[in-house]
Amino acid sequence: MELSHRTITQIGHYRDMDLTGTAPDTLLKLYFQMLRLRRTEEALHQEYHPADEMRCPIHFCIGQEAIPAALSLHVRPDDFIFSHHRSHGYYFAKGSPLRELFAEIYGKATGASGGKAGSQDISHSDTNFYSGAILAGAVSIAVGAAFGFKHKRTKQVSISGFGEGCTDEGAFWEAMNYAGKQKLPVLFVCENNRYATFSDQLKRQADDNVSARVRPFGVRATQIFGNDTVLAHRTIGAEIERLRNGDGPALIEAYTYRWNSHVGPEDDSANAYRQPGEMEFWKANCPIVLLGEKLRAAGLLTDALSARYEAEVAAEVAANFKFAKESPFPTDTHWRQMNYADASPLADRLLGVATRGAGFDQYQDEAKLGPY
Amino acid sequence: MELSHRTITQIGHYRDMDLTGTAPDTLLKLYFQMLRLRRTEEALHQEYHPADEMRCPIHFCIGQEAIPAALSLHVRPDDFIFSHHRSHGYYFAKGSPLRELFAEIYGKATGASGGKAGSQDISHSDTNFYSGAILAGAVSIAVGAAFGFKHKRTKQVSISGFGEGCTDEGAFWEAMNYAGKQKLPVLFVCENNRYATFSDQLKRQADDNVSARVRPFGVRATQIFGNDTVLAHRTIGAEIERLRNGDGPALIEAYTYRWNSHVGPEDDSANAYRQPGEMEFWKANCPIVLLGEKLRAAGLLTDALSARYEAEVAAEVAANFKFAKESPFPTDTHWRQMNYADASPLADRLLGVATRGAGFDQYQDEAKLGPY
Amino acid sequence: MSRQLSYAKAILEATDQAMGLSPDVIVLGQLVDTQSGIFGTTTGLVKKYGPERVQDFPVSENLMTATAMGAALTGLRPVLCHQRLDFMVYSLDAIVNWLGLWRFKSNMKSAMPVTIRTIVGKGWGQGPQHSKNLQAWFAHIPGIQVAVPATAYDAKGLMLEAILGETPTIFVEGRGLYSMTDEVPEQPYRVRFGQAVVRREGKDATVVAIGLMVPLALRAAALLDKEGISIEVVDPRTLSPLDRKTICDSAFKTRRLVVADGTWHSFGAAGEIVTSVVENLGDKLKSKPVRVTLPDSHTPMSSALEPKYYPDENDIVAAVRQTLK
Amino acid sequence: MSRQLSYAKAILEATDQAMGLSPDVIVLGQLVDTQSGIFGTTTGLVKKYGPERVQDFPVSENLMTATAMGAALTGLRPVLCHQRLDFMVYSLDAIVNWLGLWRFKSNMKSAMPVTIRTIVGKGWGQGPQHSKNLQAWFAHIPGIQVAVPATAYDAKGLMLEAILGETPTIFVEGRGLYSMTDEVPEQPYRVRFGQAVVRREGKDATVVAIGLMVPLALRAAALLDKEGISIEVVDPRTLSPLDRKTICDSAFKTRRLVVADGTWHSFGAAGEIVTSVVENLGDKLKSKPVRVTLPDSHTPMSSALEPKYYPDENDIVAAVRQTLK
Ligand SMILES: Cc1ncc(C[n+]2csc(CCOP(=O)(O)OP(=O)(O)O)c2C)c(N)n1
Ligand SMILES: Cc1ncc(C[n+]2csc(CCOP(=O)(O)OP(=O)(O)O)c2C)c(N)n1
Ligand SMILES: [Mg+2]
Ligand SMILES: [Mg+2]
Repeated sequence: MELSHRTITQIGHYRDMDLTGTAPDTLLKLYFQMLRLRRTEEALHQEYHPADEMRCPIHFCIGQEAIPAALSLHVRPDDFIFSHHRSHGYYFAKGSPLRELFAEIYGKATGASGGKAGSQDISHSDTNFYSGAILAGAVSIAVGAAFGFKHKRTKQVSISGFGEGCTDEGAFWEAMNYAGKQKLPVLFVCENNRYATFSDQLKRQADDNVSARVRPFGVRATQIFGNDTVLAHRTIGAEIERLRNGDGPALIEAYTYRWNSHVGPEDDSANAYRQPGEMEFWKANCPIVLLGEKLRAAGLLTDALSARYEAEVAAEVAANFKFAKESPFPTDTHWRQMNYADASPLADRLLGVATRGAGFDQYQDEAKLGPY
Repeated sequence: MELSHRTITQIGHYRDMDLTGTAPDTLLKLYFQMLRLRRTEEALHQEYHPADEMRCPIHFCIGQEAIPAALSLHVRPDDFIFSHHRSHGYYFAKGSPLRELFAEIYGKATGASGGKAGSQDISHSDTNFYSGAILAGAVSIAVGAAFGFKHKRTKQVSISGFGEGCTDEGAFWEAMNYAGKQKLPVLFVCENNRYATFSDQLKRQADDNVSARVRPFGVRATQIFGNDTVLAHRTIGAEIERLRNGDGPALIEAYTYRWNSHVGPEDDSANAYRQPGEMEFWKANCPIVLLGEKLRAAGLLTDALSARYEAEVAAEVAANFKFAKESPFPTDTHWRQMNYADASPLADRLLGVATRGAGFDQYQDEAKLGPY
Repeated sequence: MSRQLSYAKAILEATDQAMGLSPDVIVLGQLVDTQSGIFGTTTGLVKKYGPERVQDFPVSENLMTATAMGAALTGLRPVLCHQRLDFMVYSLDAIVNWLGLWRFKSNMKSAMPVTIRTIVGKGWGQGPQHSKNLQAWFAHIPGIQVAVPATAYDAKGLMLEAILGETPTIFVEGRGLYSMTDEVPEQPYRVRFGQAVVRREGKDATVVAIGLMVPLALRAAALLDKEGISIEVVDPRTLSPLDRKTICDSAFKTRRLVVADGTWHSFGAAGEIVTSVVENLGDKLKSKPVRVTLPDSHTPMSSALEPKYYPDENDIVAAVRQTLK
Repeated sequence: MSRQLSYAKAILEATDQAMGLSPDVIVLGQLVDTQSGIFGTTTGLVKKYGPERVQDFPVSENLMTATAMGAALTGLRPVLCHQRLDFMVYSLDAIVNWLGLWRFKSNMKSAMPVTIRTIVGKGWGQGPQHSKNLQAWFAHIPGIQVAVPATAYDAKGLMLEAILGETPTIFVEGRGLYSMTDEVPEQPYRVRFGQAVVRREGKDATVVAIGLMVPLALRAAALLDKEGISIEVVDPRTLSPLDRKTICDSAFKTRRLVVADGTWHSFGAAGEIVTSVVENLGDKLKSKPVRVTLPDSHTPMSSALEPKYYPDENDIVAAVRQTLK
């Protein structure tokens, strides 16, 4: 069955989640990961205005926890994830340190990017996580990383996370064409949440179906109900396995929904872009609730365990806030050094060390140029 | 049946041309138009080096006469054609004056673009013909013209001619997405001649089939054997009719072949990019020969008529050369005026004439700035 | 006579009036048809003129520009909006390879009156992908006009001039200017391109300030005034065409020059202005001209670094002092 | 010792040697794997290093740059080729929104050693879409180096330095320089960025010439020499970083300045250089500096207009005379 936002709300309550074949501890991990991400985002959302210390735009991902949780159990440390502006879920999926996310948002020197990038441009190169706010840009770079993996014959996988809005961009289609032609080990994860800011997919595209469009480009595509975390876990696992075996690329189109405003905690409902009943449908089919129900029915999740999870997560969130708040602000103003690498170790090794003329160190600072 | 360059040469001699339903005088016109274009291009090709006066790159279209001839019988004066770098066929199709094409190539003031643009950037705005060398750029502008026609509720059609290479570009897919979504009256004519310069389509794309890729974007697509001029005429006619009635957009993918080098008369065979037997196949299935055979069999084309056509065309070509060669070179060096419109008649009418300060006329020419 | 309007409202009014004056004026851009309306600069237009004239556009910046170009060929006068200049970079091919040279390569026979509005983000951690200002790039392209209005009055007059004129125009709007108010006549009026304005007369030094730097230069002038230093502030209003005469006249009068431009230092607009002056004045300047710009660095997100990155009135004051040494 | 090599061959040799020195060096671009080999600058590489290291690329300029960026993150050192700078405009988003700021936004932890070669067409009716030179744009972007080699020697040394260095680099190559020969050592060597060179010493005026203008400036110097006028010709070799010291030292010595730059006049590289000099020298110049540039116009195709559009050695001679008046 083809999925579409136009018809998805007719599902009512989603009943197709199938736990068969997924190990109980994996199921609990999926649940825990979603809870962790949800509570983290809720806390940031709540603190944003009262604290007034997170001075950067944040695109929250509350309601979209299934994909990050599912990814987090499959990606290896040497895999790369490239995210769009709505980055927290992917940062989380890559296992990058959350306290450095908090510190980054607070603009602190201890942030993942030293406070230079903020939520929408954050990266953490030690764990191979990158993001950026310009739509489709990071998708293209993800294709390049996959090119590198294929070229070097590693078994690494490049994962690119984005929304359906990004597929409006021509850059996205260049990426599909090349990945498909070259059979690159890249997994495209499209969280189709229907809207780009306040603009309905059907206002921008002939159909709300990205999958049908990528297939003739040589990209395998699967549509899933994006709040079924178990299905997401299974699908992502199978696709990543195929990619590692050279059978790429693949796209997963996960239909899901964003509960909050497009950006920040401000209310954007004045723009009246959501369809009637839609929010209710998606809240009723909250990925955490859907999996929780199943886990409870299967006797895997108890009140006690749930309470333990909540406590664990609350402690982590509190520690992250503490770290962020207590960290120092950056003071660095060596602008040139921040933007240009003056050292060239490889060239030094292969070509010998060549000194530069007097001009080099001084061209920047005209005040030093004298003797005029 | 899906067409593909991989398999098309298996056709051997093409036998599917069907004259049924096409009026005899239309058939003769198609033949004449192809002959005219062929002889024009051959003459330019032959004169290029000996004359040494056509000092600009030219992308010849010998072998690809079917589409221009077919188009030429359907486009109306108020329709627009936007061409890529291989522009002569489309210029011809729009009925733009050929002597101004010759003069343009010779860099003369009487050229369609005053000698400022040359073969690959030529335009003739009086007849609504535009071109340009940057791939996919003119396709996008054609979509904009179609937007204008739809907005103004005219019955005009915007026609965009390009090769399969152009579909590598992301810009092309933005155009497909928007045209498909908005149902714009634009006809995309893809002359699929297999190569972009020396690069095989299958080196750049997962499949040599543009049609399959545009369809899910909401663009109707038809593949045709591009040297069957009668089929091209029928297909283009039907599509343009539908476009005028609001049933757009459409793409026609015409599989054809370029006989000459990518650019200029220089031999590019050292790059060894063509498949064995391919040139022979396409020459044997020359669009002029294919139609000529049928017309002779049907008794429509006689030796006498053929000789008359040749004479007519030879005279036209000679006159065009004469015009080009005798025309004056441009001398204009009013660079500012060439690039900026200083007059603003609409603003003058709607807002009143506002004078400019003394600065305006002088900011350009520092020498005049004085009294320093 | 003294109607005060914000910069954002002035842009809205100019667009509204242009649409009223000519049925060919249309507005395209992501979210132009929403209540938020690009920070209030398009709010209400869709209600007044309908969705055919005020259209949301896919997130396809290159095609958006090309669509406007094709539409212009059919007689329309499109106004495009980009919420951030950074997004518009995708459309540079359409601008530099097509829009800018259309008139030229048609041998002056074909015009594309397209107006491209683009907003430069600043502050609140916009960071490196939401705060670029490439006005110097735009002004380098032949065939394109570039407006850098610093006041609500100019924003309205230049916008009407651009929309109803014949040359394609890029409007660089500082987000930081949106709430500033100015006296703005209600009826439509024109501000011509290529006409700088002296915002404040003075005799000791000339400060040429662009866009957001204009209010800062005026603040710097007020500070220096207290010390008896009298600054002339010149606002070019448009970078292309650039009114070199007014700038040179002022510099000739004061014999000292500071150029304040909130974009990257090297190969930016400030360099062009300094050069334009010394090409004409030569050794008439009494001291070395000074540029006040951003460092050659991308924008840091941290609220601790933003103030170090962006120049303010004190930097202008310091620069003026340097010319007076 | 006196091995002469053409500019094109020097580029080929640098690429070849870089590929030999490091298995991570790869070449991507339309037609790089053909016999023609981008005007001979990649010919033979595919045979020597195989199709995995020398790859044709779809006509997708933006993705090509992004592919190089992603590949660089996995340890590769890609060299990209664009047959015309005009085509590369499609990739500006990848360059200005990603490549240029990658180091910055990763807090200096991540590097993208990508080398982008781009060729500026000139003559034989290239016309407005095949002849642009946007070197001033590139030099305005933080985080990107820009090389403008004028000799085969520099082309080779700068190319090796870029490919094996850590900062992303754009190479602007004048097609008109390709057949010019120079003494080029066989073994690999480096030319560091940010180091201008005095190509000819002189005392009466300094001509700073960029790229293709360097040979023209030397010709102008020879012409003026016959009249006893002695010109110092400075070649910056890289625009970013720009060696302002060598330029200023020369201008301080001669006290007269001409900047010859074959790109658009306004907001171009010439303005930056003039400003860099006067910011430092102030009234030390004995006459007004003069720019020799293209007019602010797109390129005419006609062979009758090309010579009027492109400046030549006579324009440089005239400019020098102006500074001597
Ligand atoms: C090139 C570009 N154009 C416009 C924007 C502005 N913008 C930011 S987020 C967004 C919507 C993105 O929608 P989607 O890709 O579906 O992701 P979602 O926000 O729904 O998760 C837009 C248009 C941008 N970031 N980049
Ligand atoms: C943006 C851009 N990139 C590269 C080129 C160089 N180029 C000129 S023609 C051409 C091949 C075009 O192939 P196709 O679109 O199939 O048309 P054909 O020449 O086969 O008719 C290329 C790559 C260009 N003109 N524009
Ligand atoms: Mg979305
Ligand atoms: Mg082709």
